[in-house]
Amino acid sequence: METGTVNSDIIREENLVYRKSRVLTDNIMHYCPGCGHGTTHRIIAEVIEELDIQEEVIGIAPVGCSVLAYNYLDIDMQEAAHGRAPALATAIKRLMPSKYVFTYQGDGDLAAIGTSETIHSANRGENITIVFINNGIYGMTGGQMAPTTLEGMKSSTSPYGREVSLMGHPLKITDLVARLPGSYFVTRQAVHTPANVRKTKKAIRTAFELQREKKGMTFVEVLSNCNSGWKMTPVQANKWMVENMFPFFPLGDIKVNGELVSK
Amino acid sequence: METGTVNSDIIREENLVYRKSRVLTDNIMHYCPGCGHGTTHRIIAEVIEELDIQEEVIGIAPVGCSVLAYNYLDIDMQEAAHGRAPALATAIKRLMPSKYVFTYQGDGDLAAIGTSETIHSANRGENITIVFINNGIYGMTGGQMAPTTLEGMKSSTSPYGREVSLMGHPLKITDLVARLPGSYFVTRQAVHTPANVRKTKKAIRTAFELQREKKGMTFVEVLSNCNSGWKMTPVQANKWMVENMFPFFPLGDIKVNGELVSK
Amino acid sequence: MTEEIIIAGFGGQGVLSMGKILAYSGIMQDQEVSWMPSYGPEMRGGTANVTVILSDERISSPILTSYDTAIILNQQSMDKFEPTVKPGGLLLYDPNGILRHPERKDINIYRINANQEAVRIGLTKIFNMIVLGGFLSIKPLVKFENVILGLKKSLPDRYHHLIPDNEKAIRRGFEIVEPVNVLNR
Amino acid sequence: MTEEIIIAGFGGQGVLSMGKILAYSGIMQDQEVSWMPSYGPEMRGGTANVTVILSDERISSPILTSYDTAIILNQQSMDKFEPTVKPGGLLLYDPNGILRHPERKDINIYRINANQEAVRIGLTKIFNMIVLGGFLSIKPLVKFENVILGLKKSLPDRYHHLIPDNEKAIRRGFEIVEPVNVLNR
Amino acid sequence: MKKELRLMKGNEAIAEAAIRAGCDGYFGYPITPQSEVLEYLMAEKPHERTGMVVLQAESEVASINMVYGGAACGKKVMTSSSSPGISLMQEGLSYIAGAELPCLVVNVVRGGPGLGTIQPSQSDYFQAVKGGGHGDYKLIVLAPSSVQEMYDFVGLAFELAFKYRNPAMILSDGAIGQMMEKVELDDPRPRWTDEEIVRISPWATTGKPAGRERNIITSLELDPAKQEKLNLKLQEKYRKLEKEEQRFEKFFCDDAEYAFMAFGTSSRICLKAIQLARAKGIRVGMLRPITLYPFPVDAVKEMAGKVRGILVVEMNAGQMIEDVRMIVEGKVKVEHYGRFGGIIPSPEEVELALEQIIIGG
Amino acid sequence: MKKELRLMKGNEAIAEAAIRAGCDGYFGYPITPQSEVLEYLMAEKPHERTGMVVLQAESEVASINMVYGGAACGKKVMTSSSSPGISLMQEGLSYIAGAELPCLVVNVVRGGPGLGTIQPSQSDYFQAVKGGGHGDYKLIVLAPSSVQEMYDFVGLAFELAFKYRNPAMILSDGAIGQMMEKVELDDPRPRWTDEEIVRISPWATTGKPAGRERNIITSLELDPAKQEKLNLKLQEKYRKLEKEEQRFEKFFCDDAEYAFMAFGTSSRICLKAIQLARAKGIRVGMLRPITLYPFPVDAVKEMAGKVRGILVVEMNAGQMIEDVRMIVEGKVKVEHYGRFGGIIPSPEEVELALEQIIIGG
Amino acid sequence: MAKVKGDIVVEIERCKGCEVCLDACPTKMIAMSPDVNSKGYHYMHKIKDDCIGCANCAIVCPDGVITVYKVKIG
Amino acid sequence: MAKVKGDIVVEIERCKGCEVCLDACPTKMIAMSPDVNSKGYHYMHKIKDDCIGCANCAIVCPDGVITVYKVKIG
Ligand SMILES: Cc1ncc(C[n+]2csc(CCOP(=O)(O)OP(=O)(O)O)c2C)c(N)n1
Ligand SMILES: Cc1ncc(C[n+]2csc(CCOP(=O)(O)OP(=O)(O)O)c2C)c(N)n1
Ligand code: SF4
Ligand code: SF4
Ligand code: SF4
Ligand code: SF4
Ligand code: SF4
Ligand code: SF4
Ligand SMILES: [Mg+2]
Ligand SMILES: [Mg+2]
Repeated sequence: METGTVNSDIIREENLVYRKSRVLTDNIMHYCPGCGHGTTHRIIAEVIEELDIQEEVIGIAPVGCSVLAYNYLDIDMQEAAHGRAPALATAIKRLMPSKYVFTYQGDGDLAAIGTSETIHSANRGENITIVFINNGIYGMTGGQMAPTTLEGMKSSTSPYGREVSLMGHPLKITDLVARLPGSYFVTRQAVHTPANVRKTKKAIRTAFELQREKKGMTFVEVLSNCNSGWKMTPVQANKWMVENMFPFFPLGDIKVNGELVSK
Repeated sequence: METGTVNSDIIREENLVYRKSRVLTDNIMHYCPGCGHGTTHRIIAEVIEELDIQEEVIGIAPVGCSVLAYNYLDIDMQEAAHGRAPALATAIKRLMPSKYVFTYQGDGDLAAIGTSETIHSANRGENITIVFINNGIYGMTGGQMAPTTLEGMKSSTSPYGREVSLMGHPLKITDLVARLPGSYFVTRQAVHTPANVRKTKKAIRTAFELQREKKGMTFVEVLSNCNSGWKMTPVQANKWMVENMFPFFPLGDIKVNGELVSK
Repeated sequence: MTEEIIIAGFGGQGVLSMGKILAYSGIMQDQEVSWMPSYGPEMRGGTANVTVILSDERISSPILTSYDTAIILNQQSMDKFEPTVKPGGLLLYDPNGILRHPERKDINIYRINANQEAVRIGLTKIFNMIVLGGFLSIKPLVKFENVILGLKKSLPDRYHHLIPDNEKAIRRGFEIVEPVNVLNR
Repeated sequence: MTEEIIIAGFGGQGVLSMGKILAYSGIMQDQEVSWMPSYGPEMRGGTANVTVILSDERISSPILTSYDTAIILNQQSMDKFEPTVKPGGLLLYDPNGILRHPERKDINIYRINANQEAVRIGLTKIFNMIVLGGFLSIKPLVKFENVILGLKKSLPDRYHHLIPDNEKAIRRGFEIVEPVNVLNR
Repeated sequence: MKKELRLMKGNEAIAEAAIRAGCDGYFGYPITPQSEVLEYLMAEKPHERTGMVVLQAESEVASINMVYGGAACGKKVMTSSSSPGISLMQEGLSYIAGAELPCLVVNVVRGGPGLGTIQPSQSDYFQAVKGGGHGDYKLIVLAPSSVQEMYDFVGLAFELAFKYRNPAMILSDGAIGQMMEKVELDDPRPRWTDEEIVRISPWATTGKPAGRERNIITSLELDPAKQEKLNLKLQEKYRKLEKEEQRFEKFFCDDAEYAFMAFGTSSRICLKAIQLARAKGIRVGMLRPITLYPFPVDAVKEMAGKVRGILVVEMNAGQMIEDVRMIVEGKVKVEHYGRFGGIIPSPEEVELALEQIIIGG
Repeated sequence: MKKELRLMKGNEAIAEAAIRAGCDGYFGYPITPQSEVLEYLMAEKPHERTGMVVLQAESEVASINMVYGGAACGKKVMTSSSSPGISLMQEGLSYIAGAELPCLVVNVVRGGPGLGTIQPSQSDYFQAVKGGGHGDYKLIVLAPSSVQEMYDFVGLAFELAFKYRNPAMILSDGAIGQMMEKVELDDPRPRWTDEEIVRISPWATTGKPAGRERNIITSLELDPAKQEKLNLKLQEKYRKLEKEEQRFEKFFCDDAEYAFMAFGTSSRICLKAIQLARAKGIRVGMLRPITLYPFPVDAVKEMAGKVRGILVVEMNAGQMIEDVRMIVEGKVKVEHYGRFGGIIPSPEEVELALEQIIIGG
Repeated sequence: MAKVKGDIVVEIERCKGCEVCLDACPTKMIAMSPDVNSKGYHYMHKIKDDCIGCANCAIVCPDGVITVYKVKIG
Repeated sequence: MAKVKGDIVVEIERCKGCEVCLDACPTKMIAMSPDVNSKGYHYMHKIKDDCIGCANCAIVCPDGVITVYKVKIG
């Protein structure tokens, strides 16, 4: 099952630099090649492993491409109805306050049908972590327009490009969440380069740590490609993301220690 | 049916200064004595009369104390499901763009169950007017805590006062609406003094005028007492409102001409 | 024994709590009870009525169209409930604000000037207890001590200091109730 | 006449559109048609198959478990659909990527090296049209002119310049199909 | 009048039919297996073709309430979704029924409960015909069994909806939504003008002109006596629907000793099963309800008097069978054969089920 | 074991029972006529009494999904609402049923459809027992007819819910919710400890310890064959419920020539109507279903063999009667008497209806 | 500045006695009547003749009870 | 600065050939194999021996395909 000119000198346990976390199952993920969902799953698993909290975590999968997240993360998980993950998480955390509770949600899930649950769980300051994969599209259902689809961007329900006057503006839900008093740490990251992956992982780790300290809602937006929905190769898609999504959804921390980061 | 030492010299049509608008029906409103819903209805009727658009207006009543608004405003009206008035209004306005469409909603209706409809209709820049009666409580159902209930404020579901750590923060939904690109005019007013009533009326008039100009969403929050729910006399309630609600929900324009008013 | 009672008046008159105390008194002497309000959309004001049933057996319908006793505290209620008293039953009313007094000859009619009396003795808040006293003097369904027990149970602890006043009001009701039309047995 | 066909292969092989063109061709000659894909949760890749029925009568079930013809383009589909061909029916397959060739003796088996041919003539995108041509040469259910009409109908206008290539591919398919096992009639 | 022939998916047929039926507005949220409805509409730019409004809403709850708002203006409006999305619409549907508004809701059913599968199913029959929402109300429910009917029933649904001022539902499934068949399209009907709307729906909130009473659309009545009157009015309407609008189709019933009852996709499977059975000499026919509400009660009664047994075939665990049993009142054997969770039964197994459960059983 | 006596509203009894049943969490949104449940809980500070979590959610949709989340952790969780709010929960309920989670949902029914009235009604019977949400699933449905039963059925509902891993519903109405009666309270049961939860609900997502497989709560299955298996498992469970959990109460049935069938508030009215009828020499009894699902099929069958006619009395336009008719299969006359839209029938009119519709009719 | 004189007409049956108008009247020429209307509410009535027709009372009245007239005099 | 040498192990069957790792490799010692795995994907493989064990490839790989080792030498 392995390849490469095996260099047995180097390939030894003591020389290990990186290996897929044991908190990931061996199931091959159903995601399209190059999809950022996989990367984000991976780093969540790594954070859980590093914090040594596998026993203490309950994750909520959304309805969206990542609906099967529970097949890949080796932790107890629930699969929520479309958009409702923060409601589940609210109850779980309040009923089991010593656990780490996180939701993993797409942009359709979190910013369209789930808007109310997102806003109110943040406003209540629920002590949960939301990992929000923003790929500007409804991946799972075949590439329909999401609330986060950029102006002019094509999708199967905006085949001539998103026309703001008819279809509304792209929604920066994360900025709304940051403005609510119940959110404590809000950041926007990406997973297309090693540096960005590292930052995102750090953000997720910070979020979990703050959750332990009962600081209120922690919210990590992850910009990610949906190469299938965008109809590009993964590498093209990442490039497109940098050029088109980053200007509208700039990366960086938005709220730290309960305070908006001034820009 | 009339009283007073009728001073027939003065009481003549040509000397008329103020009379309840003919856009109000003769039905006696079911509101509690002193409730701001009545005042707000009255000025909406006046604006409609002054703009001479009775034929062109479609109003949406919410579920809340003002559910029967259609008994009082002499215009075509629909009664929405709890929280959904902006969805109705969206469809009506898009299907009949030449009409004036407004919703009239309470804080439970608009900021709790209807959060998603509020945010998304604003974000789409629906060309409608929302009149939002914020009385910090669920009036109709008997004084339960609303999203806008102040910290420490008692209600039938926060009988010992709103405890933020358990029940969440009071929500400034209007500020969120103002931050969305689709809203054009957003203001917070009150109706407890003649001066405030005049300002609120002007705001509603402005909102309708901007709607005519297809500027996007116009949103008028009206702070109002719910003396029943607050368990005070109307006069006490207005005083309490000034002292307690105004500091948290300061009056004034929040967004004008599509730009946030800097404070 | 089953007693089916309607108590009806304005919202603020303590109709519901009178019914509640009566029902609690029944419980204190091991009876079955039911207390069924008519609830409406009005926030404040409006009319209010409650059906109270005390019985030694399992209570069937908590909602009735005819009653053994009607306790009536305003004109609307008089119009509505006078006809619903079972022949031979009891109608007790406070004449304050009543324009059309009851006319039936086939029922027992009593009057109690509780409103006036409450103002006189300075206990306007518990005017309803005077009425209750009047009723119990005519139909001693529940023992006085059980009424006091019921009162204690239905009042939150912080109001228990008011019990003596309530007791006084009930006793006063015993005294001031007047027969208007009493059938021969 | 009713012809029940399954076309099966990988997601990107044009299985669905081949079925669509066939169905449209049927419509062009006034037949009843149905085209029933199996749709799955996969976003990209995976297997795909479509049941196409052409008939002179109202079509009953659009979903079937046995077929007059199976057109098979990968190994998984061979495993799944070889057994479902009705005795006396037709199995047409592209040997590219096939490890276990069909073994049934009670059906007509044809092979078409469409993949290879498509690469050879530089029309890899319309490899499926070569297969279609092969099928139609064995079972001329629809007239060639109707296939072209069907093609026009099923392609958006902006692709109409590709029709000559498609035509060419179909004709090529006519030529390169080879019998493997042909039953006597 | 039908002219143009097209090969279309059921979902596309719904969309094209809406445009041609003069539909004024579509409001919907994506969900498999029916997203093509919205996608097709968006691609077709009906706002340019006919002025039709098409909006992707933020949720199904918003969609159905948009439909409410539009319907209350006398407009021809619709939404479509699949099972979980339709469940979210139950409050809205109850409001629409209570306010007596005409509209069309398409449910392209998938396997439930919960998130379930995206494969076809018929397990929302109860929800559609018994009232998934609260209160005593009924939807007019049409069950197409072909792509042509997906197309045709859009017009029919609007017609019935406006005739009875009642929401109508097309209860389809993933198979019919995703499959392509030949569709005969009819000439587009223009959307109603403002004047036509006022004439056809004088109750609509189109803006109160001087001289007419204001129009109010509501489902609220605080006085229970009045509410009961409203409810009685609804019930009268339903009795009328039950009398006048039962629709069904019979197959091979003349000489039938046994019968299938099935709707939608199941009826297509049964049709093939009939061929298989008749090839074996079993005289079986089929009654296919087209209107699931009003249910074809009279036809079922008649059939119960003629055959020796009825096999109800559904892609669910047994839902329509309850209606059949209630009507048949034990006069003949009525049994169920069901596959579910996204599984479509094969004609062969259905034929076998007939032999085993009804004939042999 | 019962001790303390209290005069309580039905809604308050629900709340107190929840605390004493060791309920872990209540999530709800205000709506008349059941807001007292949440109000009572908030006033009682159960977080101090037992550690129970009580949260006013932002909506009914959020409430039911909070219940989902809590139930998936093996906690005893519940919500309550009234008709329109329950309609909004249909998607969530279908998920909960699909994921096989135990929980309690209380519906204090008001008159519908739509916003309707706030007065009592029984018009959500269909929604409760046929599945208001999508897919083939069932709720366990208990219909209390007294405040004591409001109290008792909370414990019973949790018991059944956990026994069968299935959502349970208490289908009450505004009359029972708002009326006060004597309630015998039993001693509080402590909430389950973490260890007990793991023992009782080993499937729960309580955090994956080393050495056990991860627990997954989902209602999704992309492979229809697997989904069908899941659905068959559900159906098996329902057959078991139908066999073992039919609950009902009989009144004056021994010598009855006629029978009422009624649940909840209607059954109380009928009880009085029986007194009136028997006073006239009419021998009428009553069968009161306690479990609306599973419906007391056997008791109905038995009764149908004994009486000459059955009057089904409901505060709706005729819902439970469909189940009765399906069971009775025409063996005796089954008719309906209903009032609705918030109207409660009087015992007198019910007695008269018996004479006119069943005896005379 | 020309002196003004005003007057008001109160639709007694609409008045709910909420008293919010009282606060707003600059001349304090109105007060609650000891009598009640048919709804049981004490209603607002004039107690003096000093009305200046400013309409403050009418503008804050939730129930549209008051009609205001004004003339310039002198 | 001590020189480092790295090596990687690719779990071929997990690789989907998305190529995002290629971009990230500073030494360009990896490329897509002309062969496909059993899922039909071209998989990533080493083409040179210049690995520095930076783990960039592994860190951006969505599918956890790559394991990285490193030693300090010299
Ligand atoms: C109530 C409901 N509505 C709609 C759907 C269909 N649906 C499934 S996933 C999805 C959108 C997914 O998009 P997103 O959340 O952005 O996730 P992604 O797939 O892009 O990761 C939709 C609309 C559903 N399952 N349930
Ligand atoms: C779906 C649904 N949930 C709950 C209710 C009950 N309900 C009626 S009005 C209301 C709140 C009203 O509060 P608000 O919007 O603030 O209006 P107010 O009465 O204070 O003016 C609620 C919860 C309902 N009718 N429908
Ligand atoms: S469809 Fe898009 S989001 Fe979904 S797996 Fe494929 S690339 Fe990722
Ligand atoms: S309850 Fe409150 S909001 Fe409602 S009418 Fe009374 S005062 Fe106004
Ligand atoms: S018009 Fe002005 S002065 Fe006259 S009564 Fe009203 S508030 Fe007073
Ligand atoms: S404000 Fe209006 S309702 Fe209130 S007391 Fe004055 S006149 Fe009466
Ligand atoms: S570890 Fe670094 S150098 Fe080695 S293959 Fe990966 S990216 Fe290239
Ligand atoms: S990033 Fe991972 S999956 Fe993609 S090509 Fe490289 S090794 Fe393969
Ligand atoms: Mg997305
Ligand atoms: Mg409010």
